Amino acid sequence: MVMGAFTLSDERTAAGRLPGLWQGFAATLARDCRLRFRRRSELANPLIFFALVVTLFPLGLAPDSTLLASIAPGLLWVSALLAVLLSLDGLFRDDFDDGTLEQLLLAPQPAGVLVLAKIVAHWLTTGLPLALISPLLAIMLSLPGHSMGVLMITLLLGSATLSLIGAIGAALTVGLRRGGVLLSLLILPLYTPVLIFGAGTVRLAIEGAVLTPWLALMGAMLALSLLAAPWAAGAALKLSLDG
Amino acid sequence: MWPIIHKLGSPKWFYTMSGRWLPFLWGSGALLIIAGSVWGLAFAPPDYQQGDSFRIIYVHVPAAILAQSCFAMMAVCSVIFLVWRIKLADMAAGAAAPFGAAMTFSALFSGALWGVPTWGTWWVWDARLTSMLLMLFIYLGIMALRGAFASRDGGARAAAILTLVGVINLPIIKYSVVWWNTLHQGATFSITEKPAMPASMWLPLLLMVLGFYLLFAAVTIARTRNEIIRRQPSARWVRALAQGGRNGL
Amino acid sequence: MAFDSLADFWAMNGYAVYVWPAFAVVLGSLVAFALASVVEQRRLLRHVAALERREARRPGRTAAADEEVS
Amino acid sequence: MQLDTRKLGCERDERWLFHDLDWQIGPGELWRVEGPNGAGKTTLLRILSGQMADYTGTLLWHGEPLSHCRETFMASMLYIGHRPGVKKALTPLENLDWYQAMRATKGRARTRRDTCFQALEAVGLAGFEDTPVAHLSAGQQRRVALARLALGHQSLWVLDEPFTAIDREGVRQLETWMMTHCQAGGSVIVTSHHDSGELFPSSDVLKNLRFDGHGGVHIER
Repeated sequence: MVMGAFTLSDERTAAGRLPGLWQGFAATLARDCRLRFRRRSELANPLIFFALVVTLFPLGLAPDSTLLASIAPGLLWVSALLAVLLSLDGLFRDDFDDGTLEQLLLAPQPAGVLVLAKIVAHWLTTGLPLALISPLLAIMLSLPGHSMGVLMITLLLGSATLSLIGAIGAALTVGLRRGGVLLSLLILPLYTPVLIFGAGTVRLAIEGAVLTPWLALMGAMLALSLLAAPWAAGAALKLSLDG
Repeated sequence: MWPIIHKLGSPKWFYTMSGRWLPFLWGSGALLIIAGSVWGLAFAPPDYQQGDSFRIIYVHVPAAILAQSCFAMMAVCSVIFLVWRIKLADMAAGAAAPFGAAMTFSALFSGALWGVPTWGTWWVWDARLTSMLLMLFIYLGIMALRGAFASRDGGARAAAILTLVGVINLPIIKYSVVWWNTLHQGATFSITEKPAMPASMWLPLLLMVLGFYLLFAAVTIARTRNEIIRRQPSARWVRALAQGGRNGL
Repeated sequence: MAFDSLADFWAMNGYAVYVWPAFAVVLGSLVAFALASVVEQRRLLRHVAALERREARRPGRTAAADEEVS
Repeated sequence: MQLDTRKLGCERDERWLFHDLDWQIGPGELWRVEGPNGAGKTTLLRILSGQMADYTGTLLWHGEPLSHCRETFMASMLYIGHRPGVKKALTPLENLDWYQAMRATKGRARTRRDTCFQALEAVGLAGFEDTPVAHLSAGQQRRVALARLALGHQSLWVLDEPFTAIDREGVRQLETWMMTHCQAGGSVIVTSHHDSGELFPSSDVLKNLRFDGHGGVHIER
């Protein structure tokens, strides 16, 4: 029996050697990735959704490759954005339902750091694969070959920003029974700058313009949301648990 | 600092004080708007290019300015509420939101009406109009989020957080939309950037903007007062208020 | 006066269909907010008065209700 | 003194759940919070466990305001709420290891795992360490949550209705753990809707904090 095995001296010295930030971050990241890989079928859902939406557009327009090529950047970006949005509702909901979210916020580490770990896990399992398969779908839309790399880079940078901003919305709506639709209403207006710069940069790449400033701008948006979003999402999660 | 904040944050004190200001705000706001409208509609000279259709400016511009000011005011209230937990700030933010949304819609509607004679179409994806449209969606999101919570305190804090996220995002949205607009070489005609308006044109506009601000203050205060009564119908002073009719406070 | 007659004023040189609805919607929404808030206040105060009357008839009033919350 | 409340009050939607609560939870004390549903028991426990900042008054941990020592407080406080806090798709070991990783002081993953193994053994889950929680029985799932008590490095336990969904024997065992914990100098705050006589029948250490359901809170030592 090990009950009550702690000693009071433990507690006093504990201040000197509290659990590390990195240890908590890594454990949460590993746990979330493991959970997502346990449910492999769900892992593929955003990718299938992405591919499906991209398939629908030519069917709704015309099989004209010049037309498709001209709208491909925006089309791919909008589809990827919707795929990320679709996966956001589950970001905190399972944890909220089974109470692990409560335990996460009770950890000694600042909530923002652990929330960031969850967001990184979300990006690794949605944004990253979306960016990786995007060239495949871009070929189907006859996007010029030389802009494929830029498409992937913008999606890599942009989807991380989308995950971060989306986490705020997911955290605000996690306590609501029908939060899914509301989540889109809250988040989509905030997504517009990412969409505009993401798709715009790909367009400029097709035209052969200088891209560094626009990629730097996307990096700046990522940095800003990296600073603010985990903190805001942590505050939102606290209030969702109170409600 | 602290006693002052708490005195300002006391609903009873606010109710009493604002009661004295309110008639003045209603009166002067209405007066300025009536004067500005008559001046702008009947006496200001027509624009040499746009003719009399330019008179829409006298409602379009004040509505657009108010839409943005209202958001700024809500953001300040949200900070006060989140940091100092003063509920009055939340009540004011909640009272202002529908007004801000209405002003945003008004600006869009009058902008669309103005668009027909100037651009020949109801809607153009002009940078101003587009960012205004996105701001309307953010307003609606804030209102919907507040309403979605079963607990009033939960909804209040959620709305405050979203307001702050929105206020950080609005300049970015605005900037990105402007960039997007130049990228696509769309309509570059902008409504309000006109060189050297004569005084007979901008004076009525000034009156209108001031009048709108005063009415905004009046509406927000009146709605906040209503919210106070709605939240604490059992407080002794509210009971006394209801007993004494409207002359008491 | 920028117009020659009242009819001219109403016609706005052909722009009446744009100018008047714009003014109607914007100023109308202002008036609607003003009226709604006044009507709402009266309704709320009547509601509170009714509440007071109803509770006065009931013998055991809760003490907690009288506490003020800031 | 471990936890100390000074004029603690909480107001929800214009209603005071409690106010001006002065309460000391010292080492070795076992406190039971009782009262009718909706009186504010859970809210009080959420405040005491540092989850809710929406209160008036002050909360002291070893004489220091809670907001100044959040990290140390969280590292030495254990909370079990209504929801189990256990991931069904993970194994008991993975669940506990994640929990431990965030709270245990820096150390090698191996020693962390050993602690988790011991804790699972203590709650009678030896042999089930690597079975996904979803495949365990309801009682065993509850034990995964309770295994946190056996990790043994937190001095303050805040337990909200820990006796629900466990059998009579489990209740007795849990009672024993709590009392052992108090004897070792720890403190326990617990809520339950069992009758006063039912729990801790042989104990005289139990103290009560009673909500009367009309906004009043009574401390019965």
